[in-house]
Amino acid sequence: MDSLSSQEELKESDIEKPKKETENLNENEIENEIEKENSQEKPEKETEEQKKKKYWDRSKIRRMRQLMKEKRFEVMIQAFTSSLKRILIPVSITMILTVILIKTLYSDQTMNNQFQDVSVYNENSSDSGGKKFAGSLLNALIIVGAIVVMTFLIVLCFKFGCMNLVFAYIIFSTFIMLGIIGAVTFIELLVAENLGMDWLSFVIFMLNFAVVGVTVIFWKGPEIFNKMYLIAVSVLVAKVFASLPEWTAWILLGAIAIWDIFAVLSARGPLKVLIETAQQEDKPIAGLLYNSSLYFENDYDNDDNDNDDENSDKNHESSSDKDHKFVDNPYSTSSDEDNFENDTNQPKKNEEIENKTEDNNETKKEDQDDDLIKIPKEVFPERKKRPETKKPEKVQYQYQYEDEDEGGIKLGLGDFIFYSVLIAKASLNDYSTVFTCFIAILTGLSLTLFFLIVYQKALPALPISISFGIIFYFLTKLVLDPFIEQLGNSSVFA
Amino acid sequence: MDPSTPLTEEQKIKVAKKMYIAGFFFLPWLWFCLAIYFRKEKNEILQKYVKKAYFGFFVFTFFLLTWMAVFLSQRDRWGVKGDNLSVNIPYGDSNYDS
Amino acid sequence: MTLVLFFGCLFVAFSPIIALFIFVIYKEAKLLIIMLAGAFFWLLSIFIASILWKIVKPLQDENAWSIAISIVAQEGVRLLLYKIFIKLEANIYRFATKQTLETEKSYLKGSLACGVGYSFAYVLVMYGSVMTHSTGPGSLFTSECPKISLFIVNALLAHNFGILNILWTIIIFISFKSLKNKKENKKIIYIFAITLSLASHFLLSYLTLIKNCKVSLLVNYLISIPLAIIGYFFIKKYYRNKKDFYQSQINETQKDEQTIEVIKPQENDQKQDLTRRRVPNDNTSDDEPVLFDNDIKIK
Amino acid sequence: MWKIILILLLLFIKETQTKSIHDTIYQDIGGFTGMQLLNKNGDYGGTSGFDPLYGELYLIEEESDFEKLINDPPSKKLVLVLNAEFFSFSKYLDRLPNKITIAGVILLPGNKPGTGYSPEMTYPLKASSLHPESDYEWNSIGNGDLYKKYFFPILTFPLQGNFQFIKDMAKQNKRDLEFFEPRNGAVFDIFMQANEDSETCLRRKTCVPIGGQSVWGFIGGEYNKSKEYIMITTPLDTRSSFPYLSPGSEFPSSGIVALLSAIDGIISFANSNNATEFYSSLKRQIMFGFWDGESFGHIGSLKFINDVKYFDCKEWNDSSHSSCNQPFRYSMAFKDLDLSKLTEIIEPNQVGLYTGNPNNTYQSQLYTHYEKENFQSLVLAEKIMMVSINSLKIMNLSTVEYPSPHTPGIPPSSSESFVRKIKSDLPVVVLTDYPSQFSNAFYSSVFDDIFNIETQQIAGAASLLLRTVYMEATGCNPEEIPENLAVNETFIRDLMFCFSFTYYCQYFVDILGIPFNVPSSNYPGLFSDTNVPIRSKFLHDFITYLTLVQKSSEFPSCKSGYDCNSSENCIVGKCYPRIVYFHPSYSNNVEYDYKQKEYKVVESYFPDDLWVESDWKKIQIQVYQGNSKNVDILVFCVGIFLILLDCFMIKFFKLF
Repeated sequence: MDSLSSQEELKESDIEKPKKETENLNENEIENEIEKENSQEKPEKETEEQKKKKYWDRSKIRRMRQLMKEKRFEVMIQAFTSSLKRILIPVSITMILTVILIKTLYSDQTMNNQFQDVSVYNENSSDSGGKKFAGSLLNALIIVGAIVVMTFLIVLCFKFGCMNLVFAYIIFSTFIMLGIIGAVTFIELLVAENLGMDWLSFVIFMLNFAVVGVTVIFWKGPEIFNKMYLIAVSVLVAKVFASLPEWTAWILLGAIAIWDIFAVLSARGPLKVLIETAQQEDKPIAGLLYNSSLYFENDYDNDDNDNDDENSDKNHESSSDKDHKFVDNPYSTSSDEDNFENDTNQPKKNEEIENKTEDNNETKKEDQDDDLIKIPKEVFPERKKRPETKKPEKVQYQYQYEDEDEGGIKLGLGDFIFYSVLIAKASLNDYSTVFTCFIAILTGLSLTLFFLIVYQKALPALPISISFGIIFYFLTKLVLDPFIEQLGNSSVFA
Repeated sequence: MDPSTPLTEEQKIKVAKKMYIAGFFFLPWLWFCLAIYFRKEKNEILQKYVKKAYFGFFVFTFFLLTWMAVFLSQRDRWGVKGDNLSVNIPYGDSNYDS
Repeated sequence: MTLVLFFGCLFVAFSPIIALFIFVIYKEAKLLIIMLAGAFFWLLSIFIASILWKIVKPLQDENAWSIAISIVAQEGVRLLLYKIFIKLEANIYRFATKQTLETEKSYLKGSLACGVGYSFAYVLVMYGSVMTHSTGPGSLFTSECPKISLFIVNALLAHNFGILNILWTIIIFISFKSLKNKKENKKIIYIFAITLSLASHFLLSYLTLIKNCKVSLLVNYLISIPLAIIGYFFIKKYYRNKKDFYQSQINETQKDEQTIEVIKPQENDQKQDLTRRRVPNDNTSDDEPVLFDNDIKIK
Repeated sequence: MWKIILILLLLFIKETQTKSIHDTIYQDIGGFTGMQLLNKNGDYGGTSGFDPLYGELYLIEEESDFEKLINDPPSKKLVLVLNAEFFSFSKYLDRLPNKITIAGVILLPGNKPGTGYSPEMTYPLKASSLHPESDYEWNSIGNGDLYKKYFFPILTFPLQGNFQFIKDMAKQNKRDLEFFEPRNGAVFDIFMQANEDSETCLRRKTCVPIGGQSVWGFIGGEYNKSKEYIMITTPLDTRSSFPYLSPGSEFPSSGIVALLSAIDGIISFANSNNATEFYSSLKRQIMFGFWDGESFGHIGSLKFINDVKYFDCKEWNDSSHSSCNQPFRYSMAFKDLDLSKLTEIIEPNQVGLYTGNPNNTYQSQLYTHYEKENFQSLVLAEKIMMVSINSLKIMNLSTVEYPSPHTPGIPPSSSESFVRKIKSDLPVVVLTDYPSQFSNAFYSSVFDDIFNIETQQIAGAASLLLRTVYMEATGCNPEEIPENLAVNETFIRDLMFCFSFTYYCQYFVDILGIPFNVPSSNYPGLFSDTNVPIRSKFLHDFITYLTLVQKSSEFPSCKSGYDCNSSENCIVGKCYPRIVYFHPSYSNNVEYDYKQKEYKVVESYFPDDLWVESDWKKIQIQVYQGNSKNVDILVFCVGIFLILLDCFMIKFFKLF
């Protein structure tokens, strides 16, 4: 532990404070400093003072560089945490709502499988384990197959440019889902609460619900409505999937997770293909797959939810956005004369710029994708993208400002749905199961995001969370509950 | 297609008009949505729409609620008609108080 | 239990966690995630314990064994959590030239978040699962204490253990960190703190075996209140020390800067104040030599 | 890796299921609850809400408790634990102030209300009686509690049940407790799903018609169309506030047993001589009928008459037209019956109560109720009196008197239906033990139990009936009735035990072969074509057995009904031919539609007010120990305080 330039440190530490101007100022000064120094460098013999001075300057530069790294890392951490917070909250809301719904509907009466007619194997408890496994594996594979086919169809449609078809299909299916599943759920709620209702009001309710839902999701509407409806959609779908029989549901979850890995990571994965084609001939596919990314737009340009945490996020965000101008600077400056940097691949300026534009496209495309988390690369510039020469400030600003509404991390609606399915299945058991699965899923999500930060590429969000969830579910059901039961009955705390 | 993209004034007015007209097809919730969407707007045309939408929403809701109240209280007396009109016939006595 | 009692017990059991969450954790996203990690790791520990309990049949009928397993598992996982946490913390401040008050602060806050997560999971699983079974107006009375409902007793105990878990986590974290620190001269205190926290955990858990609820409650609180106070002052002292330490360093630096100023060649003012802010001070630095080597190598 | 192995291991470990906390808190108590019954005019009886009702137990042992409850009503919900004498709405429960919210009523059996208690009307079944206009009060103490609607469930226990612990729990609440002492309470989860009236609930499929199976046949078995026949009959059922616990020993069990032992007497007399010849020698055949569901508007007898007169089968079961599918009749024997050949009806009804004066040797007393403006009835009553006078030397035969002149005519009884629907001058006599008004203080109430009746009285009635029937059937003079024509008193005592205490008795076990360990209940129950109430089954099998037991060697043996052909019944291991018939007894205003599997309300010649019983999802009554309200509130405040305290500490003693 030492105490070098503590004031300095203290200033760096409170990074959100609007101290940026002065620091930028320092930047420029230091650059001047450096240039001066270079100009001064002559093979002539130096005086003590010159030596000393030189040394001071070096150390100054060095300190600046470290300052940069530090800041960049802090930017990363902040962007990570704030965007993660902005993901965790809606995910938690969705899961909690699902649990409440399931507990209300199926606390006393058992849920009837709503896939009875379509599923090839209807599980009944008398069957042997093997038969159950085989049958439900078949069911799960059929459902996953359907998903796979749909994804490929969408990709094909996209390749051959009949996107309107896809739009029509998606809007229609959303309307049907909100209308029909919503109505069924509503009736189940009425039955569960033993309430009366007449058809007239019922139809009016459902019509309003569905129409406004589609309007808000696909056309125009207040941000808050949009969010609520996206949550509602995932809760409804989760409820339907939760009605699958035990084994089928778990196997389906596993299969979906695996398919997710394939689709996002493998070179031939349809989602990857989708993104790549979208990049090659840049077709606008905004709005595809419900714009689920809308959640995680950085919230400081929507006026609908302005509570404290949003504001704090805003601070994080804006600061980070301010910062990465500040981040790119030192490299551009320092790499002029500091040729001792170990990695030395140096793309041309224009190439670099088109890299960036491509990135923009990419971010634009990828957030339509259903099953992956991604982050705009601008927030965390990769080392190899470092420009060789210092580029004018203008360009930088320009980039930031067009990046601004791309900020944050984007999570597909599919992930929401399948997390909720898992939680719904858990909530058919004890509350302890719900809690453990909840923690498991959130932790898995955070881990995924962490890897995202590390690897800086699009990742599937399901596998880690789902596997955690499944393991925790069975552990809780098999070992934890009896254990806790025994301790709790005799009021023992350990 | 994208709710988040910012709109120009005349686009906003178009949207408001469409939503307002659509609201007449038994869509009070859409009116409410419209009112919330443009509630912060300065433009007085939009403001007019917002006011109208609020008015329509509350009037419609009022009538709907009165109808529901009447139905729920009179359901049993209407006999077969009442049953055919119900989505769900609750068990037991409707005016039960414990 | 009735709804009123339910919420009463809920508030009693979770009050410290709720308060800390609202006033400290929720304000910083980072802490939120650390808390999540804490909860996750506690679950891991209890899973390990219960798996052992399940597999080794003889443990099942004797509560004393169950307690032993679960405590050992919890403390072990707490240590593991510390290891991971310290690594992450180090990574975050890898680029930081030096340890500062801020890093200390964030370390303390982080450990607090860990503790809150840990005790949140603890209370929710140990007490919440009991509470959710108790819908309806009735509540559970044992033959040993026919007057006080078991739910209330458990709520008080849960409140107690919740607070203690937070304290234990923080204390153990800072103690281990200080033990790692070579410059630390009063190591014995930290060793004592660790042993005390472990011992108190064992002691209090075994005291809950007392069937008579009044006695067990009384004893638990009599032991844990002084412990809590000690722990509080321990942490406060630790923080004070650090603060003074850094304060003194700051003063030193300012002195150095004066001296440097004297020998520095005068140039334009702008540069002067620039240098005044940026001037280094080598002899007190730990990692400065490294940079020096680096620098020399490059030359 | 090792973790995975552990998980794999776990999959093979059985789950250790510890007793959940919920089960340790709540303790199920048995007992019989009041049901929600409906008719065309409304719904009666108690129910809990859609959510369970719960409250603290409050014991009412003597008047002072009740006064205390009225004077300072507690603010919390109560479950009243009543001694018998306080179980009366008009007298007690209706007097409670409105601010007392009752969550339920538990009636402790044992001692009975001294003043008597009858929840029926003062003129039971007035609507379907012969004198709908008369304002006479047969049942003067009747307070009509059966026709009340109340929003809390009621519960009681059979005498042999275990209910002492509830009284103890209630006692614990009674002594005034300290601030924090726990209270005992009870949860009632019994939600009756029907509402409005029977037509509504039948339409909504939330109720099922009440009904059972009547039992009828001819003594000896053969029915000769050419011959006239007399009918001895009695109702088979009663009701009470707790339908499935209606011991009804004075009414109807005494009548049933008297009739049954009379039948037994005749059959054994016939068997002692040459049976077939005896039966054929009879001038008039003897028909017997036990009509079920009579307490619900005489639906048993009315259904029978209706079917005999107007029954038409929509879909036959077989070509021989021996049974019908739609509407379902197992046997069509009733179609052969010629009602015009019915000459007279004698009905023993409420004959069990001790009426003679206790000091001298036991002398039972009976009264012959007859229709005032029907001369033939008077003649029949005359004959019965002659019988009793002429056979005084017979042990324990009842002396007979005329009822008081104030009575409008015959009391509520099955015979009324026949008089109303066949011919108004049909000679009818109803034998009872009361001259003017019911001397039974517990008519159709839960207290009408086995301690309410006197076996010798029934024996007297039975032997009088027996001798009268013999005289009427053979047409001999009262003097010529043989001496050895008598009934067996122990037989009557055992049967009374069976019919009004528990079905777990010698005769039922022997005849039915299956031990039903349930307290006897004379509630007809829900109607179903396929299964038969225990009482009816016993009567059917027992009479068949008595008639044919002599010739049992001629019949093939069997294990169950499947071993016999369609016209036979398997009774005590033998396939006996069917000589006694069931007849479904349910409302004439409802028909079961086999296509839609639902009951339909239909028009009928004999309208009645369509009694139905409501459906329910579950019936669960539990007792528990709970905190007093004070403790709940205290803990809540403590919780709030703790949260505030913690916030305060964090804000002001802040560490960092």
